[in-house]
Amino acid sequence: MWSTARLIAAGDTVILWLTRELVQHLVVTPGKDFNSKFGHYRHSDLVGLPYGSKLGSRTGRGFIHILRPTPELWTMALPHRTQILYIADISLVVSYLDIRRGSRVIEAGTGSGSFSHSVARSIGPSGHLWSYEFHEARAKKAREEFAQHGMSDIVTLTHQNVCKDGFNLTDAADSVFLDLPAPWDAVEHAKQALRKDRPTRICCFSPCMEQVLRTVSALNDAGFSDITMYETLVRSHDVGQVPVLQSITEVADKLKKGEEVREIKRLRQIAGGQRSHQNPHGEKRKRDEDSEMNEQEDAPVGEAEDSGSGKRLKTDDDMGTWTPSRDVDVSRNLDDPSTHILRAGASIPAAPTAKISVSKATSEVRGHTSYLTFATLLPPMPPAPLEDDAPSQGPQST
Amino acid sequence: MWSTARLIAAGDTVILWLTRELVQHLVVTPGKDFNSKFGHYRHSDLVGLPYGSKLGSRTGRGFIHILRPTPELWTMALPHRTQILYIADISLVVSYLDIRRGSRVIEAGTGSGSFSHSVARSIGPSGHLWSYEFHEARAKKAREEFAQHGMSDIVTLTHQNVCKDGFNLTDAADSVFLDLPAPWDAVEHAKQALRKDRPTRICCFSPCMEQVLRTVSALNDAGFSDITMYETLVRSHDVGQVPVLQSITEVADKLKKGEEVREIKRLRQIAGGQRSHQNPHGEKRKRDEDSEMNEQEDAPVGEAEDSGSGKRLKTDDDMGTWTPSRDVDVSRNLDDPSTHILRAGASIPAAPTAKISVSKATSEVRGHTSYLTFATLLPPMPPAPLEDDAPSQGPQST
Amino acid sequence: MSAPSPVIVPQFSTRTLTIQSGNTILLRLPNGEAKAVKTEKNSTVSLGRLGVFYANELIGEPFGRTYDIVDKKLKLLPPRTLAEVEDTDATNELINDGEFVQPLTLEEIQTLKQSGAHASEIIKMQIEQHANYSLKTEYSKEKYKKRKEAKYSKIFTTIDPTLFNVCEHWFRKDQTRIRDIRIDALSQILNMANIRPGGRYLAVDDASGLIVSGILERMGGDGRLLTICNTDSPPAYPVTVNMNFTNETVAVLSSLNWATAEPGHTPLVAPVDVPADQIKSDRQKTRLNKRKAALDLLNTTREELFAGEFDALIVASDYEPFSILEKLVPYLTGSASIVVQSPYAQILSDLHAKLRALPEYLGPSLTEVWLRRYQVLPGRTHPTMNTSGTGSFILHAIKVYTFFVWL
Amino acid sequence: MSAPSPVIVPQFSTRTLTIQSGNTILLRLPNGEAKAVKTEKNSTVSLGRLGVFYANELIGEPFGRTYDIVDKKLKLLPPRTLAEVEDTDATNELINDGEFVQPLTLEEIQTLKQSGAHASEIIKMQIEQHANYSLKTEYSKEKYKKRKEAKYSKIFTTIDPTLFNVCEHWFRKDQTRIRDIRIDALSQILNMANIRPGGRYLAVDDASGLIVSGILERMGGDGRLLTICNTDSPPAYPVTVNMNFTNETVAVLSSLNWATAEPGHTPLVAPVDVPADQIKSDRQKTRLNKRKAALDLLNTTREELFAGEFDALIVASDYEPFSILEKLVPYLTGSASIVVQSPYAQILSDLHAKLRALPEYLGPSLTEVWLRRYQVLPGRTHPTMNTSGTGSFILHAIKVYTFFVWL
Repeated sequence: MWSTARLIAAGDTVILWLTRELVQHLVVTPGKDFNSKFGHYRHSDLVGLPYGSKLGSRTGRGFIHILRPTPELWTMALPHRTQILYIADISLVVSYLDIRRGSRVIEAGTGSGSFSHSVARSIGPSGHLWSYEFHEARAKKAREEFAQHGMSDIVTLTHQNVCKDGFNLTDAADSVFLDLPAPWDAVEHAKQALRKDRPTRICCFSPCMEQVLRTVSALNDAGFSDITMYETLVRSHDVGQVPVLQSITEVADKLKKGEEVREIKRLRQIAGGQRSHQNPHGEKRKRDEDSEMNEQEDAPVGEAEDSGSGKRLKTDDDMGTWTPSRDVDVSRNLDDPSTHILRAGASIPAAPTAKISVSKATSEVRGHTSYLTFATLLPPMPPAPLEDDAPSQGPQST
Repeated sequence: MWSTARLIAAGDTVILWLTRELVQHLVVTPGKDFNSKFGHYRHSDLVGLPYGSKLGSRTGRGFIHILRPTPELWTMALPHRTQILYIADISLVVSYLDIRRGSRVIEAGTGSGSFSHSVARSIGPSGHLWSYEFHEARAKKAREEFAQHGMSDIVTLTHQNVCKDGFNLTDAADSVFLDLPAPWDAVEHAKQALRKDRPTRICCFSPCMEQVLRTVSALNDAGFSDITMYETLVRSHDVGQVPVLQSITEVADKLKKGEEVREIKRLRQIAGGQRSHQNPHGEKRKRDEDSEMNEQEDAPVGEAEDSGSGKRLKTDDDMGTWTPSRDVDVSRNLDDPSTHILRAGASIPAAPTAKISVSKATSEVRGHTSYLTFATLLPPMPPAPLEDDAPSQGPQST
Repeated sequence: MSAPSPVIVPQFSTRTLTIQSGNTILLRLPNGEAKAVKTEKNSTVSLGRLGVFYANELIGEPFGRTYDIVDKKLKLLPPRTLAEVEDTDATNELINDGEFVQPLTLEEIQTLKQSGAHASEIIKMQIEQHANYSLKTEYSKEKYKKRKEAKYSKIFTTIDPTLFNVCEHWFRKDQTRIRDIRIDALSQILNMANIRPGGRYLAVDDASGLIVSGILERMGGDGRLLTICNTDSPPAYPVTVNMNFTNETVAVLSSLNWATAEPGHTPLVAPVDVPADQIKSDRQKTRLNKRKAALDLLNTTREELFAGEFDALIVASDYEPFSILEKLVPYLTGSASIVVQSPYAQILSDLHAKLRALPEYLGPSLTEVWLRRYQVLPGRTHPTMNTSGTGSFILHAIKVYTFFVWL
Repeated sequence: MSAPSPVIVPQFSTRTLTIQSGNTILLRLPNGEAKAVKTEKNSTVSLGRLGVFYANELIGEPFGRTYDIVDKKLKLLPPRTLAEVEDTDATNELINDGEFVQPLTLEEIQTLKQSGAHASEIIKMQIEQHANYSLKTEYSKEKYKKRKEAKYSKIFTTIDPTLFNVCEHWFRKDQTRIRDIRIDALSQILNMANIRPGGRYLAVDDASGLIVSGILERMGGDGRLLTICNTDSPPAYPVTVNMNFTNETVAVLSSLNWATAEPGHTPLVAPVDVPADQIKSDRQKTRLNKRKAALDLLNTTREELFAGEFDALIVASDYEPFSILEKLVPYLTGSASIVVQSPYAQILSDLHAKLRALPEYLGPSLTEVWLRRYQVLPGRTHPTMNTSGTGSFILHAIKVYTFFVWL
């Protein structure tokens, strides 16, 4: 597959990590340029660097990390031709289908090739992947991609409608993965393609429950056993550092201080008002009265304001916003590694605030990708019943 | 419903909290006894105690907490006549169906009455619950229970097959909750029973997906809108206190000390072996050699043992078992509040070990209860189109 | 078969049956978002791109209806059947194999719209011009059509301001301001705290009033709710605005702050007993009376708190939760529920570790809420592709008496 | 349509195609539990209540088959169809309205069994005598029948020792010993670490060898795995026993401990270069040679570690994870994956907070795994009623070079 050398060479496919949300791929082609808002680079600059290097741009205004491709990074960087599979589904399917070094695997359809790369990595050069794609343009692109990634020996890509025309294979594969709108139409073909000398497995990837129900029924009719279904997801967590929570006693003290300040202010205003009483302009006195009453209207009991957050304590805003800092790419902040340390609550005056790290699931997560329907095809029953073979084999005979 | 007085009176239904796993209920009946492995009590002992009391048994060998019933405690204590609903489903249904003070609610079937009690609590005396139960014995028991709990004014219990005979109500209810094997047969009856002057809602509680699909279709055909489906669960967490994790440097130091001890032992054994060389019995020398070689066989590289944990560091067992202490009922441990503090890793010698509290979901959780299919019935369209009513109402006319 | 007994008790409602002048109601727009508008009599409601209409057209209408804005007037539409509901989980993936190109340019569409073409006509033209449209599956076709329709439609639906809908709206709008309290969490909190008409409750709500809204809704104007806040002035509970509560519903609520809730503290307030000869004007007199009423209310509320015997305590606060429980649990009656919410498991783990060593907290439990919504379109039933990752952690315990009755 | 090209490369397998003498295989019993048995040639396998049989009957058989024990011999059964699969989610609730009473007493059943009655006969009698049986729904009837069948059946199935099945077995058997690593977590860890044939990996496995088993399985005997353990002696990785690995598969593994993994430390070992005149016996000579080989291996392994350039590091350890990363990350090549597992979010939150301040850790992410299994019986499709609550937290980062190439 991809280069396993320590240093980047011309012709290598590399992954450019700009940010977590912006991961791209590149075939290193000296003579070409790579331009992005994270700087301008010549492909030739990459040649000879070790994988994992951090490269600063010629303009000095940005940098990128150059990584070795893995199927996981490729999934982040690949051109989407269809909805793609992600690590949770891929890795569970690889485990359930018992895909390992030397395995012979069928997948249909190829789609964007996310699963294909993972399988090719796991089976290695001693395994084989037969990949089928119905859509001609997608098949062509996938074939080019596999060639570029040095997978041509491992993967055989066929442009074919497997529901109609099957896999052209008999007793050949250890496992079958179907990501098709109507997998039930391919189940009998899959059975033919699977080996019969050991347990083999199938997985059907279906977004909707109705498809699952129909698939389960087809698998059962075709003689597959151990039919089961899983759903798997990844739940990302945000981690943040927050000041140790403030005790309510401190809040009470602050409120009491506020009361005092307000009372002093009121008394001053009244004193001022009395002084200005001599003032011939009644308007001034009225304002004083108003301000006095406004102060009073801040007293603890009254009607709720219709919006806004009222006169909350200063500290409160800080408390209110101590949402965890998003998982920002710290590597972007060359000069300021402290960017992620949230400002201390304004409430705690000078002393360095003790921090705790807290985590919670990100607010928006992937709620569903697909249902994974698995089943096993066991070697057929031997023609003669076992007990006729060796009636004397019982332990009592020893 | 249940007593709201501060003190327990004869005739009250009370909740006896023995442990979290053992919560029972009782109608306080002076003259009767309550016996359990947590002690022996006379009902008359309870009379006059405040709710929330801790009562020690006459034998001095146990105690119980006496609590005021709530629908949630009742759910923990009730006699199961059918599979029951728990707080996650109940509370979400109550919210979605907009059940609040004064609501008029239909439920079928009554089952074990877990949902009924929650609804009765929420609607209060100004609301009404029509509850239907097909199974005659269950209906009878539920009626007795409701009477005992002072709910007879709020709940009308009917022994009836609503799929066949409907609810005998027209334009009466604000919401309908169906926990039936074939809710689709009751959908048209529900429609008739619901009010038509405001949006009303229905919830169908179905364990299987096939039931959901059929229910959705029936609701759509009957003219319900906003059809949606939810699943909700509660994920319990275990909390434990564990020692601050040990650094790998400490482990390395301990291993080095082990090496030294072993080397000293080996040298001693050799010295001993040389002394015993004069010994005429060759057997002894052989043993010494063996023990020396056995020592050597403990060297860091070799074949894996086929089972067991080898000569792991003593500390390791302690580390291995720092699973969080289960959510044990601390109140049971009268004299030893420290029961929950796990022993410190033997590795950290004398100083009091710093602890951190960690939590994780319990290993076994409820994975599914039911699918909650919700839908809304809107007031029917007025006979004449709106624009004919007031063609001059457009803002441009102001 | 016994006929159900007739119901005669009059119903109480926390809000009116139909839309009233002065309501703040939520409208569901074609893009799925909710927008809050005020329906003030004789005023104009503007929905931006969708256009304007006269508020009076909504006043008196039941909630939940769907309207099209046609010539600045509302046309009532029947509710949508499943066949008409959009597949909201149309893939968000960027399909870049050149199939989903926009067949009409933005300029062309603009011109069409200005020429008065109806949305459906624009869509029809788009479909006709869509290069690969014939190659698409029926399913994709439908998706495409719905997406286009949403873009040009002027249809909206009024949202019934139930607790469920209001909570969902705030959760989508600003999850942080309501401390990640999703509707399943809110529902469980209210049930765990045994909120019912006639109960007496303590609450600490730093969740913009979501907790207060839930308690008020479930109390239905019967009982008592006392909240403790961290502000000088009475707390703003903006979520209550969307609930459109009647005045009776809100009347059960009073508030103290962490200073005035301390029994040892004497609040510093301006004098209210001013000698008659020092009162300079009627206006000043009115204000002094008002000030006195406020002080009386403050004192009554304090006395009420200190008298205790509350039925439950709900805490959803930014402050250290144990310090809150230490202050307020003494005011709970025996067997009362204590419910503490946090967005973070860690905060409640620490609290749990403290509580389980203390005998007055019976059976402390820490739970996390879990909610999943499904799309139930025919043949396309599956959980929604995107969902909220977190909806709250809840700690529950029961207050019991630490003194021991030995027989 | 092009025909697929023929495959000629010979397949490598980490285990044999069929059951061999000396294997430790898992059997699925009628109650759903798995039991590990050793299939030693000419030995007897005992399954307790189910009876005994001769191991040779299994040797040479493919995995996954189902057998009935009839007269101490195995009768091969066809795989079960969906119609025969038991509804494992038959309610566990205690239905105490008197319907589910045992129609035969335990004594009666015992007598029947001793009289040689077959399980199916006992069930038939039970059903006949079951008082309310006719009242039950067809569905309940079936449930009841299946439950009874499981109780008296002598049927078992051999379990193919795939990584999935072995992990599931250990997770059910003793989740704590494998640090809560559920199969979805293990699968993601192996993918995140880019484990492949030919790779070179570092691992810290305090999870009974589950991580090691996964890596060895995915390497398939090609590459290098170096583990660091906390024991004097080579680590015991008991999970590997259930994998039934071939010798070639395991040959890629060597281990150091936290002391011998320190470059500055010189391990204290007994002398191996003993002068020839001091060697008293051939036996002693053999032992000295063995000791020398062990020391050579130790030194080679140390050199290998210190030479670095490993492709990934996987940590599933009871010790402070940052102290582990500080020690081992220097031995990783650029762009290598770092994967740390913990049962607790809190442990990895703390680690995450440390790592994101350090430029050599690119894109640290903290994730939690989520897995749900469904029952897919006809007409009764739903997620399983009970499930595991937790399956691991995973922290992933990429090692990058901190020196900076400016153009």
